[in-house]
Amino acid sequence: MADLISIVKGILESKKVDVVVGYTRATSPNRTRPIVIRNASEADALVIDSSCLNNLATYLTRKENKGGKVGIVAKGCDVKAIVQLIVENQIKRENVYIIGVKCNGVKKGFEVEDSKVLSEKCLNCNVKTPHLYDELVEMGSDNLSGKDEKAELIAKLEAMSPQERFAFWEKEFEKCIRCYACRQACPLCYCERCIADKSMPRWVETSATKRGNFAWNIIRAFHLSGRCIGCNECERVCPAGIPLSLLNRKMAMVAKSEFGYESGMSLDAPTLIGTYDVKDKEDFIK
Amino acid sequence: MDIGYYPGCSLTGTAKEYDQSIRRIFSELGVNLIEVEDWSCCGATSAHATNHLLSLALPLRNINLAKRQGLKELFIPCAACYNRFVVAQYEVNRDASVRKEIENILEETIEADIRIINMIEMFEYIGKDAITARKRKDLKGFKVAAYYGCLLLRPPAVVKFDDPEQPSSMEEIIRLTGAEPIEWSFKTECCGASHSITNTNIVVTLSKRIIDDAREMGAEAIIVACPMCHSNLDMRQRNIAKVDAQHRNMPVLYLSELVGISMGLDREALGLNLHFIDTEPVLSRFSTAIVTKE
Amino acid sequence: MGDNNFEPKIVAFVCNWCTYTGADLAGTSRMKYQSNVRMIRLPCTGRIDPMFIVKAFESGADGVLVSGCHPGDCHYTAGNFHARRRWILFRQLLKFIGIDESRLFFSWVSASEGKKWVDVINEVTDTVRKAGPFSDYHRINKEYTLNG
Amino acid sequence: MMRIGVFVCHCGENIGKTVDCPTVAKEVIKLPNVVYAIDYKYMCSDPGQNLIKQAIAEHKLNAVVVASCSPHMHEKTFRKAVSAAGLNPYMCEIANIREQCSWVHDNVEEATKKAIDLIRMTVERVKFNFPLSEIKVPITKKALVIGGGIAGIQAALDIAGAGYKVILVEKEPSIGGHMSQLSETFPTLDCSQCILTPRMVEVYQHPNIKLYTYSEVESVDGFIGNFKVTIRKKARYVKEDLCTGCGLCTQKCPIKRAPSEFDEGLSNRPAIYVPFPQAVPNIPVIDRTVCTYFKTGKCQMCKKVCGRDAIDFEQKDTLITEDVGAIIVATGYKLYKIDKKGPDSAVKGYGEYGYGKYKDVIDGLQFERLASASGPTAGEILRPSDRKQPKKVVFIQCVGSRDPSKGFEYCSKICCMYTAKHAMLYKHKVHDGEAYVFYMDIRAGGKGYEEFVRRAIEEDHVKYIRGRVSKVYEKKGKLIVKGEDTLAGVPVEIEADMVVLATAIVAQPEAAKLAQTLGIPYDKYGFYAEVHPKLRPVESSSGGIFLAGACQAPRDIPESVAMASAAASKALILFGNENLEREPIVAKVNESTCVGCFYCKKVCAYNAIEIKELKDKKGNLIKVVASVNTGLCQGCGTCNATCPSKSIELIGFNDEQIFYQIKAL
Repeated sequence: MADLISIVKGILESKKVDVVVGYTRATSPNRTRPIVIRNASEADALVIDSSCLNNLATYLTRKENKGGKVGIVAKGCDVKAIVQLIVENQIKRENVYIIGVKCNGVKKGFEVEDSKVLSEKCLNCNVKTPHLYDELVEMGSDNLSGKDEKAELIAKLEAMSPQERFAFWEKEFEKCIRCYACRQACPLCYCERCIADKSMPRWVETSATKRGNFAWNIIRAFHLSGRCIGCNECERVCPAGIPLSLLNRKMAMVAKSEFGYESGMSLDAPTLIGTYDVKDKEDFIK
Repeated sequence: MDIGYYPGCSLTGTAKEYDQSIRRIFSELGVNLIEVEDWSCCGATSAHATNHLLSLALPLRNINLAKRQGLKELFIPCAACYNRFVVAQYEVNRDASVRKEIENILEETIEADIRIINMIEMFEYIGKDAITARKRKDLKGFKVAAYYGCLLLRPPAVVKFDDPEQPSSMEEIIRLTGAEPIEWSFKTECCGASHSITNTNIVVTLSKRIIDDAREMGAEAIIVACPMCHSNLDMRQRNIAKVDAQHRNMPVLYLSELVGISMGLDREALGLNLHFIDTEPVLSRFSTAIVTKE
Repeated sequence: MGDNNFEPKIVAFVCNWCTYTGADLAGTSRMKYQSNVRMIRLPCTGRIDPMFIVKAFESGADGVLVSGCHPGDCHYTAGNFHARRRWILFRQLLKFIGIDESRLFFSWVSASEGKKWVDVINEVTDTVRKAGPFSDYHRINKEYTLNG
Repeated sequence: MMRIGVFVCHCGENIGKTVDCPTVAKEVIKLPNVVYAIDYKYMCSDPGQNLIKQAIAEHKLNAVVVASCSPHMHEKTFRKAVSAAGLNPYMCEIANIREQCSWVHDNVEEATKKAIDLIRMTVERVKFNFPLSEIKVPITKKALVIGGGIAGIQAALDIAGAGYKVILVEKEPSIGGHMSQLSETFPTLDCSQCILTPRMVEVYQHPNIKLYTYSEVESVDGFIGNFKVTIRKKARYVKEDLCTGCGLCTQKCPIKRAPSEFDEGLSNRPAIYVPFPQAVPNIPVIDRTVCTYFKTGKCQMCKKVCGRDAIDFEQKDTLITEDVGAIIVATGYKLYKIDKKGPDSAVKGYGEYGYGKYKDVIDGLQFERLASASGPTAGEILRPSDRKQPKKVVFIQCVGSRDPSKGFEYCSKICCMYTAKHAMLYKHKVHDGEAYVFYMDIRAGGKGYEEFVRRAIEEDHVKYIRGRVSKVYEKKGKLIVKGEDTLAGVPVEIEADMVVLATAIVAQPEAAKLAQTLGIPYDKYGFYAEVHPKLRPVESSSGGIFLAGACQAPRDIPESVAMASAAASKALILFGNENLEREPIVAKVNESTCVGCFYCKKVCAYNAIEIKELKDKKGNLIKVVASVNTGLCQGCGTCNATCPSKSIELIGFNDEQIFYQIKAL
């Protein structure tokens, strides 16, 4: 398996790509941050380890990148986002050079101290080796482990009465300050003008009222239904600490159980919304 | 294999041989019939004509007993009992208010999801291969008429068993024994059972037509799966002979007896000695052989 | 639940070709049903946006009904199939958030099913009436957050 | 500044009785932007419409809400009135306070409150209406007729006669349909084939008609005026251009015993066959399910004897596309086959009549073949089992019809007449025979129909017994028919030699599938639905698709022919226009916010979404966006609901209109 830095240097020098998006060490040694490499000489700054949390696919749809060829360092989960972006006509396969990372899981959150807690998104990972790549590099293992608290919470919520669930979400959504960091970090929130910013009519109230917050969080979760690839970036970046992944995961579970569908897995599979089966379940329709 | 068993009153009296032959052949086939403890009347005789709620409460009481015994299937050989049980199940599953009323009467909740199995279904359930495997005597050349009567097939929307006008499932079981079912027109005709006591003349007329047609079409015996059919066709032949000097006796066998004969079982053990019409004239050619399991 | 005089506010989003025509038929046949439902006519169930449902609750609805052509009968070939898939997802999402089957209803009512429309309306109205005012949503419609 | 007028119609008592219209008018004038409100007895009447026109002028209204009956009733009327007063017609909206308010509620207070709510919601909506103009679409002046029975033949000849091209598609090897199987027709007893075959030949020779037999409609795209139809031409294994119809192949074919479809199984045909001598086209077809060559790879007798080398075992199905402007569906009916019901058949009844079990229990079409001079018995009435002349025949009506418990609820309509005809034909041919008819009621509405039935009873002495038959069984070579004479109140038993069942008329087994291909509604039995049972009986609810004959409901020949001519005239009315004016309810893309995810394209059933590249002045690509082909868009709005950023909206039902309508709840 080739070395990450030499691969990046190679593709930049051979002009296979114009830029490479990857990770570099942040100020704290236990953290990484995204970096854009334009020249082969800058490639030495790249690192790959279990603190590479970010889903860099979100940079692929940035305006400044459009048209150019981009190399990207991508874990399996990130590749799912790339696949989904290709399926949704946002990027072209030939314009992205995927440096896939064989990943053994990343750390939960950015800790200043060295942590051994595995991120929740890695617990049920089915793409430790990415399912689509141009080059493959290895990350190495830190023997991380973690507990799936969210799965337990989903089950707990499902067992509640509707009123209790409503109360739970009312409390969570109340924290929302409508900074839209969730939207910004999401690789699949690529709309140029989000429905939340549409003013004629204003479907989603802009100020952080309870009503507006409900509308925003409902529509965010719905627009990601059957599309969200479960990188949990929205939840990670939420300054208010709203457990957004609960909604995304619940909808992924519905997609799986109702339609046997999993997003971001195949370039050829039809999308969930936009297609139908005459046999779709309709036991809830009178 | 354990299966719940509800004999019903006929099988302890007039249709004793039906019960006897069933217990004999299923023990031979390795089926353990578990009788419902403390079973009571199903209401087939008069309840369904006099009190609708009672007619539903009675079978449902027995279903609840069976459920409590942990039974998942309930084999009911008597077609009349079978009919009452499936009708009761149908009614409470269809109408929540009826269910509530019955629950008030029984003072317990109803769990009507037990599977009710009639005589023919029972053979289908244990598998045709099992029956063939136990066959000791081929009844080849024995021409019989399969008679379904009314209760096994009607009302079709409720019992959901075979074609109500042109049924064929009993014939398939008969063929396993080697016997040859004839094609005839009175498989589902009324034998007049409801008037058996009150207006015997009607029964005589109706039963005669059935027996006559079976004979005309070449049958040597009539096969039934219902104690009511049996008592009418078997017992009333004496009355038929009174009005029709030409009448010749036609043996009437239970399906279980026929299968028992093909298994080579003892005729007395099958209860064949309890019939009004002697079965020996048609059965003597399949010589007796006693096979004991014990 | 509480108020005996409670009359629910219900919105129905219906397609023009089947359910709206079916509802017209109920009228032409002089059938009677409860008066709580306010209809909004759309060309097709395919046009019924999940945002409509959210907006209806924001506007004080206690219940929402969505109704269109039976599968295979869509005037626009497949609008109802796309709608159905959308509803499967959206309904589960709302349920998870605490908006359950006593608030949100779906039906297929064809142009000839005037009677069914009457039954659906009465059933929906009774269910919502029994569930009471959607006080949870009414409350969030009024309250500001700490940050708002 | 929006100036809205609200017009509240009493519709006589229809609305006025339950909705307090004057109060409604007084309440709605308080609504913002409503500058005028009035109630009136009949808003759709001339004075009512004038009221609207005057108010528009006097109060400088720029939008109108009419609270009246369903928009399906009078939306067009009021939009026209508004237009006459100089307003754009699409500035008028209807609040339905009749069908969905006054007629369905009893309580005046509740209905009045609801009416005010509905008007308020409509007022809020109309504030976001804007002027629209109709879309013009060119019309393809060519028709597709599906089904080559008498209805399809008539429709094709009418349209072709008016000078337009017609594509006629028939799934069987020959046109003619059920009418070609009939012996004589009621009530005149003229020979069916004698009147039909000239029409069939005319179709074949007509320069404006293109005939596809042994073909089926595979798919239909597009819309009124502009359909694109794909036709599957099934492999005949005979080259139509070479075959002369000499018939040598059919004579030499060693397979002789395949049941003849045309004779309803009463005779046999070879593996290569022409369904009947007068078939159009007179070109055989190979039934590959029985052909020795297809089964074993050997034989090829037909190929050997064909002087023109017209046999082609390698022939494949071909797909043909045709552009048409109108479609006439004339796919006809089938008879309910008691013995051939599938496990999922909705109808299970009538096994007790022994059809399929006793050879001499036959259905109506089989009797037609027995009575037909071209039939298997050359018109002699001989029963199928032993080819003897039956001396006693029982006809049983309503087998499956008018029977909600075992059959269908509807009346099959033609059986009373054809049973009378059958009994009559039988009596004419077997003078010493006895004919019995079991009936429920005799339904002989039609010109000369009642007289015809009377003739059967009075002149031909057919014995009519009012009552149902409970069972038919065989005894000593006789069919015993057990039934009841309800007029005499006695059970009856007839020893018959043959029994003829008037089995129910049912929809074609593939009717629902074709309906879904065409996008037209059908009822629970599979009969196609007309838009209006009285006033628009031959139009489906899909524009440009018309119905003729028994595919819509049981129909006799004169009715089928009348429907066919009516459907043809509907197509011709369409063809009389150069362009079609369509409602401007189409989707529109906001190119500045569209990100080109094309979910709209995925959900569009009409392929109306196209990919458009936005370029700057130098020709550099800025971005790729969706674009709507307004000729194809049908205005369902599924794209609008699917678009996450709402960058595509349905004009006429756009987000703002619906948003404010909901908000006004």
